[in-house]
Amino acid sequence: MNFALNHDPRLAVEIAGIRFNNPVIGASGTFGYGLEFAELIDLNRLGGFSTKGLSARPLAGNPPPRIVETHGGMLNAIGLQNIGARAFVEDKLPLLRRYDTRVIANVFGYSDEDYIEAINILNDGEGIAAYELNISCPNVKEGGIVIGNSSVAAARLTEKAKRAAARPLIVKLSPNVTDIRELARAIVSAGADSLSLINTLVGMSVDVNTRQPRLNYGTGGLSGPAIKPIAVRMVHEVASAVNVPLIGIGGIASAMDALEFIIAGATAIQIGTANYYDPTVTMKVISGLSDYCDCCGMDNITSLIGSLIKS
Amino acid sequence: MNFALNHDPRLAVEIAGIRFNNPVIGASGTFGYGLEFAELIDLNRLGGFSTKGLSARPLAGNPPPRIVETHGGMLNAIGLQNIGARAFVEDKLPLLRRYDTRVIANVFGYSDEDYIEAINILNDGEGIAAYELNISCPNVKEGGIVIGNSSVAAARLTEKAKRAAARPLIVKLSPNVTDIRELARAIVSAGADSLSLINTLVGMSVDVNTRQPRLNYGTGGLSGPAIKPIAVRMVHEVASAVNVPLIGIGGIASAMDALEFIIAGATAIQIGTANYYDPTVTMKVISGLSDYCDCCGMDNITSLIGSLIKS
Amino acid sequence: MIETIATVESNRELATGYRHLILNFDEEVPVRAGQFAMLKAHAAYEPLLRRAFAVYRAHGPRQLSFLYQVMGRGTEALSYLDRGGKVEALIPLGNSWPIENCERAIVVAGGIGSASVLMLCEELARAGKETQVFFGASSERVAVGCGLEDFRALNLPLVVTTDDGSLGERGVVTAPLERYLREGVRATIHACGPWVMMKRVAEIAREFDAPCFTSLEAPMGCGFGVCVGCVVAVKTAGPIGYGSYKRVCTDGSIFPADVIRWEVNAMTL
Amino acid sequence: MIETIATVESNRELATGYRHLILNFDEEVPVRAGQFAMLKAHAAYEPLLRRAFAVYRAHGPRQLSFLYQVMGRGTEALSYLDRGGKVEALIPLGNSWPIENCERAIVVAGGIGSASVLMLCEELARAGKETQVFFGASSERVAVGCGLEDFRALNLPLVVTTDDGSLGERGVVTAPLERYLREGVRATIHACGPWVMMKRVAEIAREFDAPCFTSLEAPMGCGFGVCVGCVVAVKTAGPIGYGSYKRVCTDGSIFPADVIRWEVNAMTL
Ligand SMILES: Cc1cc2nc3c(=O)[nH]c(=O)nc-3n(C[C@H](O)[C@H](O)[C@H](O)COP(=O)(O)OP(=O)(O)OC[C@H]3O[C@@H](n4cnc5c(N)ncnc54)[C@H](O)[C@@H]3O)c2cc1C
Ligand SMILES: Cc1cc2nc3c(=O)[nH]c(=O)nc-3n(C[C@H](O)[C@H](O)[C@H](O)COP(=O)(O)OP(=O)(O)OC[C@H]3O[C@@H](n4cnc5c(N)ncnc54)[C@H](O)[C@@H]3O)c2cc1C
Ligand SMILES: Cc1cc2nc3c(=O)[nH]c(=O)nc-3n(C[C@H](O)[C@H](O)[C@H](O)COP(=O)(O)O)c2cc1C
Ligand SMILES: Cc1cc2nc3c(=O)[nH]c(=O)nc-3n(C[C@H](O)[C@H](O)[C@H](O)COP(=O)(O)O)c2cc1C
Ligand code: FES
Ligand code: FES
Repeated sequence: MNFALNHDPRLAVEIAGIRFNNPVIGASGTFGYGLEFAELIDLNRLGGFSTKGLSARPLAGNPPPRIVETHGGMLNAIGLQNIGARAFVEDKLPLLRRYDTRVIANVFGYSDEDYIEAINILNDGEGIAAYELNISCPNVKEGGIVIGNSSVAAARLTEKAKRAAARPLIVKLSPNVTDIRELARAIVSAGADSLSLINTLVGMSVDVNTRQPRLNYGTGGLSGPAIKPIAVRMVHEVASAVNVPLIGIGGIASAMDALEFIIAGATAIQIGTANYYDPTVTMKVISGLSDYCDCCGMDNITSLIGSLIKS
Repeated sequence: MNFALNHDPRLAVEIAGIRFNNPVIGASGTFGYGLEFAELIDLNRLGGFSTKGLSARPLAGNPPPRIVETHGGMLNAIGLQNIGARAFVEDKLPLLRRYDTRVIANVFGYSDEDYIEAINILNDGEGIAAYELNISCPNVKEGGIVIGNSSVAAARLTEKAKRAAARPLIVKLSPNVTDIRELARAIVSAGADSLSLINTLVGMSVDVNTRQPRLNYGTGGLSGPAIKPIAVRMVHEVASAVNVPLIGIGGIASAMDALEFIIAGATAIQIGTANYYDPTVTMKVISGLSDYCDCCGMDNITSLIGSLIKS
Repeated sequence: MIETIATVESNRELATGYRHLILNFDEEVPVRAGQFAMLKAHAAYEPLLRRAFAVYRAHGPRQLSFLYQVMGRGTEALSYLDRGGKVEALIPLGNSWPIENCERAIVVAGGIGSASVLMLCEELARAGKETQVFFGASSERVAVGCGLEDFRALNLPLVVTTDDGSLGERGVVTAPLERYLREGVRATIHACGPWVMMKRVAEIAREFDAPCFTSLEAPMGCGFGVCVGCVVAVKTAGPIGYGSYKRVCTDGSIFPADVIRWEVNAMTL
Repeated sequence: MIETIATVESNRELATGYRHLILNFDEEVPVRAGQFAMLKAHAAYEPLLRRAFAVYRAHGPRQLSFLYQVMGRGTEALSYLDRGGKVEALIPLGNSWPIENCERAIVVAGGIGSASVLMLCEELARAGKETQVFFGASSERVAVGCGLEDFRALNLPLVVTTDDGSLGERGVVTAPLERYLREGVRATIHACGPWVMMKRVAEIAREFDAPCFTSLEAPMGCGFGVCVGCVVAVKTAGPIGYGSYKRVCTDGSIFPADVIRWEVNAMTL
């Protein structure tokens, strides 16, 4: 199949050897398994998407309520409910192969072994462009510590995952750390081909009437426009600390938002929460980026990456 | 003078031996030196306020632009412009003594010595109820590290400050850390009488047209409703880690917001950014808390502190 | 499923805090009784998320209406809309009321849950199925706000209850339902209302083993199945595992009452 | 300084993107020429911060008007307001134009900066001071949006310039100003407009050493002096230190042009 005509060549970007038709990627957990959007947008126009976190075995997820809206964002504690890596390979991938978009398999586990097991299952799948290691999900900490918040644990897992992975490895960073540069360096030294950031910030909302947390799990991950300034700052910090391509994530809802991340140092961006309240937002952002290239007479968006001018 | 009639006895709280007529306190940097609000609200009804960060010597602050609004909040990089501890003691305190409200002196320095020097100057002042150590200002890091992000440095400074301070010592925590409980424990062991949290989260906003950061300083501190869920979560975490009274801060703009923090574990709360866009918000929150006591037939708001029910 | 921007025909207040929103769509929107839409005042910065509303009525292929209660920020934003105003809409969503194999029907509406069953009543009437309606509200004002007049206009047997007795029978709507079934009537129950009401309806249905369908509510992030935030706990053979939670938006919003684990409430309230 | 909720009398569009907002206040609001207010559409969740707007005109002790350009989220929210709508207002703020010791006056308005000088012109006329007005805009449309008709109605000597020449002299407003001073006129300059324009006006004033006052803009957090976010860099004897930055909201918004360090722009744009 040839969809080339759909694409604006000025928007093409490459991450770890993978060519994305444009830098706009659906964020994990907000894009289902991609197919849910087939009715809403032209998946062939989409740069790519990251699947809901896939684990070796299907997961039940947390009891409800799982989400609550806050000012400028939302808290979620889904708990990684997912069909499992095997079902994804067998039931979803065949349907996804019909589309010209990059499928990133977002991988999750409770232990290093879980991650490796999931990767091994996914290695059999055809049509996966890369893996995104979700070591930063705040809603499933086992034994109190989130792997992604410890450089040592994160590097160890990255090394194992890299060895097991038959495809480029993107590691997704947690923003809930004191120094994200240190974390990034450790993960890149351990072999990550690319970093995506940020995952959600841990938050809590209390129902004053019941005096209970609004989420059954207690705490949840904060996402949406509210966290954008924190995400842009972290992308900028990490861009100066490592030399692998970055995927910027956090509150993006427009082409202007996407450009902030690219200028700050991101090669591509992921759109999460905005897909919920504006299901066609990815298409709007892609068009917006083309318009921007028109205005500035730019022949390649890559010339904008990390172009921030400091005073 | 006797203002007792103004106060709802059910709202009185105590922190480190200081009685606040109610738990509503103006946050540092958003309440000037208090007097600016005399025209707008009845300062005698206010529980208290924390001054703009005071340093041993007056500070110029950062070049403009210093603020930019974001979704649900704002970024600021004021750079601690202030009249200095001496001028505060001589020019502001005499006027403030006319009011029946608790004055908290927010103290800032670039080195441990600076802090101690400022505290020594303030010790001479009459009418200061307590000190609030701002070790978490993200806009003035010297040598790249923010004291407040390191448990060791924070504990060391707290110990020195406690020794110098002629008044109760409140230490203000930085939210830009991996584990705020560990930081809180270290600071309390070092002698802090109370903790206030949170200060702003480090963020950045980029002007896509100029490709420069919107703030001259580059990064800034994120405040406002956007950060409330993160602040509530951190107050809840710290409440379970230490046993000194906590002052909750972060995005509070209503009595309901204040109650979320109190239920999560705060004895009192500070209102910051909301004072800008709703100058009488402190009065509204105080009335709202009284209304809440009426509804629930509560005779003391303190019975609500840390009353979160976990599922 | 259509993603579009609809135009407000009218947004009339039926009673304080309750409004009837009529929207015009550029294209035909085929909806079945019980389906819903995700709506948001166009270009509103806050709140971000759209809100779920059952389709109350189809006035024509391109004109649909919604009945809503002003709860918080989202419905407040909708309440400010005037004729000509714009509304972002994703529609139609969710499954619909199954009426094929029901001989005789009972419809139970609690509060604003009424919005989800008016079209059902119309369909049942059209299909000529004997139908008994139980309509509960906290007061006469709320009953009016929840579309009482439209239900009366159906000319179906209708029992009204109010918590304060200001209209009809005083008490909860499940009381007359229970008496009705005790009389030995065999019928399929269709219920929509507050969680506690539906929980009780489910108990009653089990007691009289009457088939029972309920339309559930949950806070919704997307409305089309991708956030997995709107789940309810369902009964499964084994221990908790994948399949223990179903999405209200795409697996529902209508579920057989006996598959729901009513002790696990999806809402904080 | 009064914190209140005003009611919209009218909110008419003078030209695309430019509106005249007339507000009614419950109490008398004493304002002097050049003062401003912090305004926000009532109960709007976003944006949070109020926006600064010069008082354009005093129609009566309780009725004031504002002239504004729709720039972004805040002014957009204001543009949606209709008669009867509510506006949160903190007013009056800042200092005012000093006209006492000026014999002869020059008023330079650039774009929407005009909003800050109409009352000044009225005052100067009332005080019988000889006044020359220079009114610059990017086009005729913008000139109309910036209140050109109101300035014409003052019957003061008025020179209009537009960047595209669609009205009056083609070019920047500082050109005729310069010619005027070159003719040897000694007068006090009062200017409000874009930073670049005021910077140039300041240079010209220095060249002809004419007293010059400028009303500055800066992003404002509070408008009453507590956030210290709205500063501009001012000239000081020593090196950068306390006093090197002044607040536009309370130390200004009007400053003598020669105290400002024009190379340090307060705005990102
Ligand atoms: C499938 C479905 C169909 C619905 N149909 C209708 C309808 O036809 N008419 C109608 O008035 N309402 C309907 N609702 C409920 C409606 O979605 C909520 O009232 C609305 O989301 C409240 O939004 P808000 O911003 O006004 O209030 P918020 O500020 O979001 O919340 C205010 C209060 O309402 C609660 N709440 C939040 N979300 C929901 C929710 N999804 N359901 C119930 N309570 C909630 C919150 O916990 C809070 O206590 C439906 C809900 C679902 C899931
Ligand atoms: C003392 C004073 C008086 C003013 N008087 C008027 C007036 O009478 N009429 C009028 O139309 N405008 C006036 N302004 C400018 C007005 O405040 C801004 O246009 C407004 O804040 C823009 O808000 P927004 O939300 O619409 O745009 P935003 O979304 O906040 O910003 C849109 C664009 O405007 C820029 N901007 C943001 N804040 C300001 C600001 N304070 N000044 C200039 N640009 C800004 C941003 O950088 C951005 O590029 C005045 C400003 C000051 C400081
Ligand atoms: C409901 C929900 C579920 C999510 N699930 C995942 C997940 O399974 N794996 C993952 O790596 N990130 C997950 N995320 C995080 C997002 O991919 C993204 O990093 C975050 O939401 C910030 O981007 P945003 O502000 O655009 O939403 C989830 C986010 C939300 C809101
Ligand atoms: C413009 C501005 C200046 C501030 N200056 C100080 C300061 O000098 N010292 C300090 O401890 N905190 C300072 N803060 C942080 C606030 O006190 C508060 O911790 C933070 O804004 C979060 O609360 P909020 O969301 O209610 O604003 C400042 C905040 C803002 C917005
Ligand atoms: S609302 Fe998102 S999955 Fe149901
Ligand atoms: S706007 Fe806050 S000090 Fe000037």
